[in-house]
Amino acid sequence: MMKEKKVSTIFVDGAIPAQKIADDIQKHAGKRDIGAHSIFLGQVRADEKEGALVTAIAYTAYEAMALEKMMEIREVFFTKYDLTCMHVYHSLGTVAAGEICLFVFVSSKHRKAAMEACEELVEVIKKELPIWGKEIFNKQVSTWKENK
Amino acid sequence: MMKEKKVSTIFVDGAIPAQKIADDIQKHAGKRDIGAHSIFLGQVRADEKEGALVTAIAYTAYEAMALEKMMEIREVFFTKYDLTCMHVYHSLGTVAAGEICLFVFVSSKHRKAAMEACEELVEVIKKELPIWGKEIFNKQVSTWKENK
Amino acid sequence: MRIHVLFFGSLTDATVVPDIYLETVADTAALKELLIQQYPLLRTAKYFIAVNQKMVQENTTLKTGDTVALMPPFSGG
Amino acid sequence: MRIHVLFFGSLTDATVVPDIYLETVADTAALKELLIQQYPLLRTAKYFIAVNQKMVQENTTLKTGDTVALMPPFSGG
Repeated sequence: MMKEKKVSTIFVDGAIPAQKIADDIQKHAGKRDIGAHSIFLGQVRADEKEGALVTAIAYTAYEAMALEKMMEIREVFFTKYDLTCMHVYHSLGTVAAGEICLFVFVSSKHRKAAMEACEELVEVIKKELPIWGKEIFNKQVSTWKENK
Repeated sequence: MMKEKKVSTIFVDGAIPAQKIADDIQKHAGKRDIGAHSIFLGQVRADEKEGALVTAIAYTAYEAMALEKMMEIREVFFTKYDLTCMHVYHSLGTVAAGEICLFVFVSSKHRKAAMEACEELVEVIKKELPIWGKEIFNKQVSTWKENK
Repeated sequence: MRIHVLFFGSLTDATVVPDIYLETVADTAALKELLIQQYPLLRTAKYFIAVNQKMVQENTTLKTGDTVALMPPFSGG
Repeated sequence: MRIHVLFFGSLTDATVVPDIYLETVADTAALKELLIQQYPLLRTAKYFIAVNQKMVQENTTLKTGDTVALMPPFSGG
């Protein structure tokens, strides 16, 4: 099976548009050995904290290290799971509440591999990629997010 | 929390277009209490069986029963998981190899609920909805699929 | 008495028609026997039965207006 | 000797600048002490260190041209 392993940036300037997701799905329409796509989308929530509302998250990253780490993660996942393709996109800069900041797209011949890999990949991204989100509130304060 | 429970058809005539998926994602852009979308797409594979290649699957269903069953499934899932929305679309009629026949879309405040519910929902759909796929081959034969 | 019988999936290879109406049939066991006489290929077919869209495992009494569906294992998705 | 030091996430609240260049610093332990003198708010900050994009847990010798990143807990996604 041909496995797609080329490296490219995972970073998108600002929110990830729904149209990008559609375009990516459409690109895989021709691939006749794919039986399952598993997609995860992270969306910025308008959480309330001490009376203030999150209006956006501003993302920054150690880009060079994140891309190198992402290459390692790809290698591990293509070894561990029977995948056809794997794509990850993360926003940099400001993403407003209600907009998409993370797009994970895993394809496989069978559903189990696609879904398990997607779920694990989301956890690994949050845990291992040097990316930081700063919550912007509607009351002139902001705090740094921390993944649990 | 407002939970969306209105009933409507899950059936789509022919393949599910990528644009429909984008449109559905876009519809949830305003919902500021959603933190995670988990999407599963089933795509028809061009499997080879005894020298013949699957070129399409023709889907039929006991539509009335499938919709009633889907209502029950919704109730169970909204009770079991903390979900914001849940959408299921399945093709009827002919879907060519490389095209999408199943679109499952689950949204939640947190990623765990969205991903777990999506994974279980795909299994339940395959096991409990009265839908049948007939594989169409490039050599004038066809066989009925059977879920494992 | 009038029962609507629906055939799905691979069963229509045996029955050709998607549905029939039957008069006078006491229960699902009698219905199965009757259908095998009419469509001999159904004898070896594997299927579930739903009466009025509810799956039934046991033999079930039928009444006028009931819809009985014969359904082979599902293969959606 | 010249070391490039990068600050990420909440650490830039303490340092204001995103990066600095330092001369003569033997290892990551010495670097941490030096930085606390320059940016007192770093004393209580929680962070990981990467040397040339690789995470290091132990004290690590530094050489000319190294890039050292100070990274608070990640919060992507």
